[in-house]
Amino acid sequence: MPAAIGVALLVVPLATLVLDTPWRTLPDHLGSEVVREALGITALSSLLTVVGCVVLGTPLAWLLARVDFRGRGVVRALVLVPLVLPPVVAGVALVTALGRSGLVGQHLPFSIPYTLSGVVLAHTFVSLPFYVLAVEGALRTHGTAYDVVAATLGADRWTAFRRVTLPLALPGILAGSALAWARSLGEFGATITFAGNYPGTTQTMPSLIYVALNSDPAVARTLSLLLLVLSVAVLVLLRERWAVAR
Amino acid sequence: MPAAIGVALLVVPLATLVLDTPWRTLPDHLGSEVVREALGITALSSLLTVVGCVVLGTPLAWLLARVDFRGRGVVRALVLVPLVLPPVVAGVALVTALGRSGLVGQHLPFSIPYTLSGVVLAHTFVSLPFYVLAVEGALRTHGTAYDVVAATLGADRWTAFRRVTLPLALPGILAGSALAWARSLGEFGATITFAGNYPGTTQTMPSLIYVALNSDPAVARTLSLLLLVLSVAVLVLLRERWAVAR
Amino acid sequence: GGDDEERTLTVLAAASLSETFTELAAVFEEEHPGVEVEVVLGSSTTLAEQAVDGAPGDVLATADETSMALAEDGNALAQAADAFASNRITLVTPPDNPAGLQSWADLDDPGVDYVVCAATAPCGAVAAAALTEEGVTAAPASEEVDVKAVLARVVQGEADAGLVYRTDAVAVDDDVEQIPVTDEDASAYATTYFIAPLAGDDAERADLAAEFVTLVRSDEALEIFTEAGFGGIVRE
Amino acid sequence: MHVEADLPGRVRAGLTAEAGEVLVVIGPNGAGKSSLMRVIAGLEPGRVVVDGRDWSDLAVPERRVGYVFQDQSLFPHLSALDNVAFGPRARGRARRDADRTAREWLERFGIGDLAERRPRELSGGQAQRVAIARALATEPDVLLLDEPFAGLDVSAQMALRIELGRHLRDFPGVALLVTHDAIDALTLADRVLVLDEGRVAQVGPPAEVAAEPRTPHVARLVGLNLVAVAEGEQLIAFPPDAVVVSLHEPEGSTRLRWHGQVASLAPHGDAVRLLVHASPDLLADLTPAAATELGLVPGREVWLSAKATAVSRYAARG
Amino acid sequence: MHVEADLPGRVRAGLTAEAGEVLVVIGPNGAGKSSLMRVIAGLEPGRVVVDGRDWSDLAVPERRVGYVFQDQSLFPHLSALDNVAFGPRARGRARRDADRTAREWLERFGIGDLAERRPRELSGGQAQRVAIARALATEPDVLLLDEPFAGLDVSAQMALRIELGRHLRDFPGVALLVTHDAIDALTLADRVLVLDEGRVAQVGPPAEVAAEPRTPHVARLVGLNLVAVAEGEQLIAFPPDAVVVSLHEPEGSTRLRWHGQVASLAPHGDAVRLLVHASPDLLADLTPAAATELGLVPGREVWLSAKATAVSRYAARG
Ligand SMILES: Nc1ncnc2c1ncn2[C@@H]1O[C@H](COP(=O)(O)OP(=O)(O)OP(=O)(O)O)[C@@H](O)[C@H]1O
Ligand SMILES: Nc1ncnc2c1ncn2[C@@H]1O[C@H](COP(=O)(O)OP(=O)(O)OP(=O)(O)O)[C@@H](O)[C@H]1O
Ligand code: MOO
Ligand SMILES: [Mg+2]
Ligand SMILES: [Mg+2]
Repeated sequence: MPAAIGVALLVVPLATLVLDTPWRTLPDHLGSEVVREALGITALSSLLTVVGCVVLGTPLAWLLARVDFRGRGVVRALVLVPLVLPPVVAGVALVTALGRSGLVGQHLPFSIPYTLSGVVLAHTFVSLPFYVLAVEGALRTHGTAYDVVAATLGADRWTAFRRVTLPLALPGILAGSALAWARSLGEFGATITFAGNYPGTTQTMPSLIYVALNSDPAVARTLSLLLLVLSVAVLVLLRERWAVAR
Repeated sequence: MPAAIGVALLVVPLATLVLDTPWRTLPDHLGSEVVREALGITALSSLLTVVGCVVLGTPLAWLLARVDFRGRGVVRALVLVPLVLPPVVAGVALVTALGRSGLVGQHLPFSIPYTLSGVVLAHTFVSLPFYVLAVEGALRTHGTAYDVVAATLGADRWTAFRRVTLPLALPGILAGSALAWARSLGEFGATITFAGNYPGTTQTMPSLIYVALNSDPAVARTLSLLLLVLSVAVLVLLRERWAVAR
Repeated sequence: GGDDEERTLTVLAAASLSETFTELAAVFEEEHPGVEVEVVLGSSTTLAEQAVDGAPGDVLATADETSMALAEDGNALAQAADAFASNRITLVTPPDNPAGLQSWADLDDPGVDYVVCAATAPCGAVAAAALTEEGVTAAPASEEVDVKAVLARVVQGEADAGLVYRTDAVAVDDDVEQIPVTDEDASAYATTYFIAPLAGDDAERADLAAEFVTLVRSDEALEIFTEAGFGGIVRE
Repeated sequence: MHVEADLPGRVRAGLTAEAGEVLVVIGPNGAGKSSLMRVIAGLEPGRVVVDGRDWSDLAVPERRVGYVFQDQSLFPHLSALDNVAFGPRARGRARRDADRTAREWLERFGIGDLAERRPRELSGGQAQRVAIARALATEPDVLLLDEPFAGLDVSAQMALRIELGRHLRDFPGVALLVTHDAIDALTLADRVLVLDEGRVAQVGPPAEVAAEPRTPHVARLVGLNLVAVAEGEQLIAFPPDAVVVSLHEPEGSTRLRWHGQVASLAPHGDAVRLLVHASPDLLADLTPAAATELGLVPGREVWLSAKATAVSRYAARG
Repeated sequence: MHVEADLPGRVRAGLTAEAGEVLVVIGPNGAGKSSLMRVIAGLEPGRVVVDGRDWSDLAVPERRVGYVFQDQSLFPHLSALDNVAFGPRARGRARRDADRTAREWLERFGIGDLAERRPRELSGGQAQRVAIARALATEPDVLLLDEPFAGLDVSAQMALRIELGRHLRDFPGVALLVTHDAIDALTLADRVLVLDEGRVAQVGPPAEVAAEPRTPHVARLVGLNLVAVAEGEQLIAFPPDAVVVSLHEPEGSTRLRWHGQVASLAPHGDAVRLLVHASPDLLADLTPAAATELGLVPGREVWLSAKATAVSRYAARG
């Protein structure tokens, strides 16, 4: 029953969104250069975001789940921060830190805003907590029993992590990656604030949709549906493949 | 090393945000009625959102992780939808469906938008996927071995779920709740679009911050910091307590 | 009226009216004891759509004509809308003017990063017209979603220049420097704010709403608007 | 109870057992013993009829089995007490009541003082006792005990064997017990079922199975040598102390003689037990003096012959 | 090797073993056997010196141990082969090389054809063999075998005992083997260490420990009765077949007599073995004829006396 209500809560708004879409104009929008560019930037930046989350977040999650260091509470608190920041504020924080005249940014030899790397940075900042929390949960679920066995077999921490901890936590890592990817797909507040919104460089689909919302809601809705169908299709395909492979 | 970069990515923007805050005016803002109301609404609605996610999402996650029914792929795809929708579009979808003149909403005997229940609904819609994905991952990590043992001891599905599956997946459920709570705390796009921005009724902290950003960025930053410190403190306290209790 | 009973007048207002309307609300409350004015801020489009959807509200004030037309088409208005203020687009730079801009024409320098509102936002439409008027051809570094984002870029030094409303430049005063335009009075630089009472079944509230609209169009209000940098109010 | 299991590559066996009967299941590793139990519990598909009632399509929780898993499978998040109380509570007993029952069982198995420990804080043998207590506490119709004595120390084994023996005597249902220990088979079984490569190789009362084993595994278990003769139609069995060891080919007409290499020597009671790699492998007991005299060391070639009087001969198939 | 373990409530023991020595550790459930092994492996704190090198502060992976865990602990996500190859690979061997080694070990233990199976697709005994192979494949300095033969069928036990015996003879390091089986202790041990309630109760060559057991557990393990006399200063041990059972109090001056209730009867070879609840519990073997004649059933009160000639008497503390 609750599951059914849950599904209904998800289905009804989506269904109306689909019903409300002006289907006839869809092909036109698909073909337009602005949309194609935005799609490309969204795909690329979300992919890079997942890579960034996996590379930065996995060790972080492991640290939080396994190593009992001083200040673990503080680090965990820090990880949660971007989670509770309204995205626009997250963008402001990024600007203050890494913008052209930001505290750190002004000393950098290159400039991050208005570039794709800015988009990826903003996305990673916003998505990292999702990834870390999901993976930390998965790492805790299994406990350390098999890590201990691996250690007695001569595996150092890294080997044990790579060959035992990681594969056992794989469902959690996949879930975390999916979360991070999806978060990155829908993100626009931090992106627009930090990386800006220029077609062909930093304009992602959500930014385009948001801008369109101000002028032509119907177009915005069509574009949302497009983003939605594509991303859900990718997620479902990947999951089925992973589920089968395991 | 990557963990250190990860931490740095999180720390630097936050630190600059803190440094940039006009500390002297903080107490004034804290005392103002608008802020207190917004804090109250945020606290209440995020709490109810977590309850909603746990109640609706846990059975859904279990269904996805354990029951091999027809159309599982479709349901999983549906769960992911709000994840990849830009929040504002999610709000638009909710309006189209449940708004006063929405497809479903016009047949309802009560009106959902512009009320606290509208806020909670919008938040639950947006947060549910995070919860479901995290919990599904946790449920998969342990597999069914102990469910099977419980069944041989006479436990029906519900008992096995309640007394074995759930406690074993607790780390994942806590992670999922934290994600959902945090997502709800920072959400404003769907909220403003679906439930409006009425001080004392539907104006949450992020909405207030959004409005303040338009008039006085310094105030907005102070309010963000307030939201941030409070929520992170709660999360950290809860986690420590849970961690000790286990 | 002077009833004991507390009544609330809900005003849906474009976010850029935040300060002026808060001030006007206080004035209105003083003139109408027992009435509380609640200002609900948001983007003009969202507010108009919500008004059409039946969101609680007595007055709608938008930053452009398009949004108001949206509300009118949705039969949300009790009366035709009136213009009550105008705003002008202006070119601002950070206080130290790092790119050394002298005039609008300097925006065409390849080394200059300037930002504008997206063409779909009200301020974006005005900005596009102004840029054409000034003959600027270089593309901006970013098309921000709204004027506040443009202003933030400039204040923070993230952009060398930006096109914002004069009210915004006035609000931050010392944090930006304005670059004068070639023709002060060209209409291409201007946008108009509209206000209208919203349809409802409570006659007493309709009266209050009408009184609020009157206040917004009064000379007392004009002073407040002018101080905030609005100008060129179109009176019938 | 009637069971027909058919899991390709694992087990393909049928069995019938009377209510109140204790059936001991023996067989080498991988013979399908655990798989058979899983079929009865409903964890694998198969036909199961208990007390005239068809369980085949019954869900697992509705089958009233008490199952001691080979790997214990204690719930890691529950204390010993809660593990044992889980079954009674799942079957609807009140918490206080279930706890009391659980505590009684733990005390009966000598671990009452460990009630509050989590499984990971128990020693292997202690955990095994909790697992047995958990299975018995549900008052099942069918008891499935998969190597319940593994990992228990001798005293605990003896005590549990007595306790379980007492319990099983009064137990109205069917009990299946898997073991690798001949003593269990002989002391607890009403009948013994021998599995080999997934098939039933032999069923019968323990004394009969012990006297006329049909598989090398059972012969080894009861300490007999087993040799197929007459083109595999017949089997002969004889105890290790009926084997004569010599360094040269024995004379006379006996055809019961084999040639092979000593694989190992080990003390066995007062005697020395020899394992000889002949075809098949054979055991021989001899006195330490004789072993020294013959100079027996691993690798030494020897001849073995069986005293005809000690040999029993029977058909290979029942 | 020198070990000092002090885990409050679990084990507090010291031991010294020479390189090449096989030390068999016995003791009742919960005596601290596994805990002692965990200390050596570095999973619990304690002083460990191996070959003159102090391991106490060495991280677990740097201690070259081969550890067969009591609960197998095979990696669930790896095949049998990958489980065995894990150690060699973790210690830096090339993949192909490690796989070959692993395959050799699996074949040696008769499960070469199961190499690609995941642990959950193995029977209990098959998994146990994989666990042993995994521990041996790392070429450790110290071997820790926690009940390695548990769950193995008799043939596999015998084969593995031989295989392990051969391996241990050539093994240059120290091997510790925990067991509940007297045969393991007697056939594989150079010395036997007896743990009781976390303390070392006795250390010595197997024959000596078997002849003069100091704890009831060891006495039970080797099948002797053990009684404390002279205010606990001395112990006497005697075999069950040296016990005379009668229904009335025996006459004469012997003080070696006890009164109690029959707890159980079980066949034991050609004899019937009686367990009598006296203080302490005693075992007695008698012929089936005698048992029938005396009308022995559980619950019957009997008198036991020991034949003085079969009794050995020694100090309670070495
Ligand atoms: N899930 C599985 N998938 C495939 N084969 C399996 C699975 N489980 C067990 N087997 C195989 O089926 C056969 C029977 O296994 P089973 O566990 O029933 O043996 P067993 O008689 O209990 O052995 P043991 O004495 O070692 O516990 C074995 O060869 C085993 O490898
Ligand atoms: N993690 C733990 N925390 C607290 N006590 C423990 C823990 N692990 C074991 N113990 C206790 O320490 C004692 C020794 O346990 P250990 O596992 O060493 O026994 P053992 O000799 O191996 O027994 P067995 O033959 O049953 O395996 C037991 O009483 C056990 O309950
Ligand atoms: O409606 Mo706006 O926020 O002035 O562009
Ligand atoms: Mg088995
Ligand atoms: Mg142990």
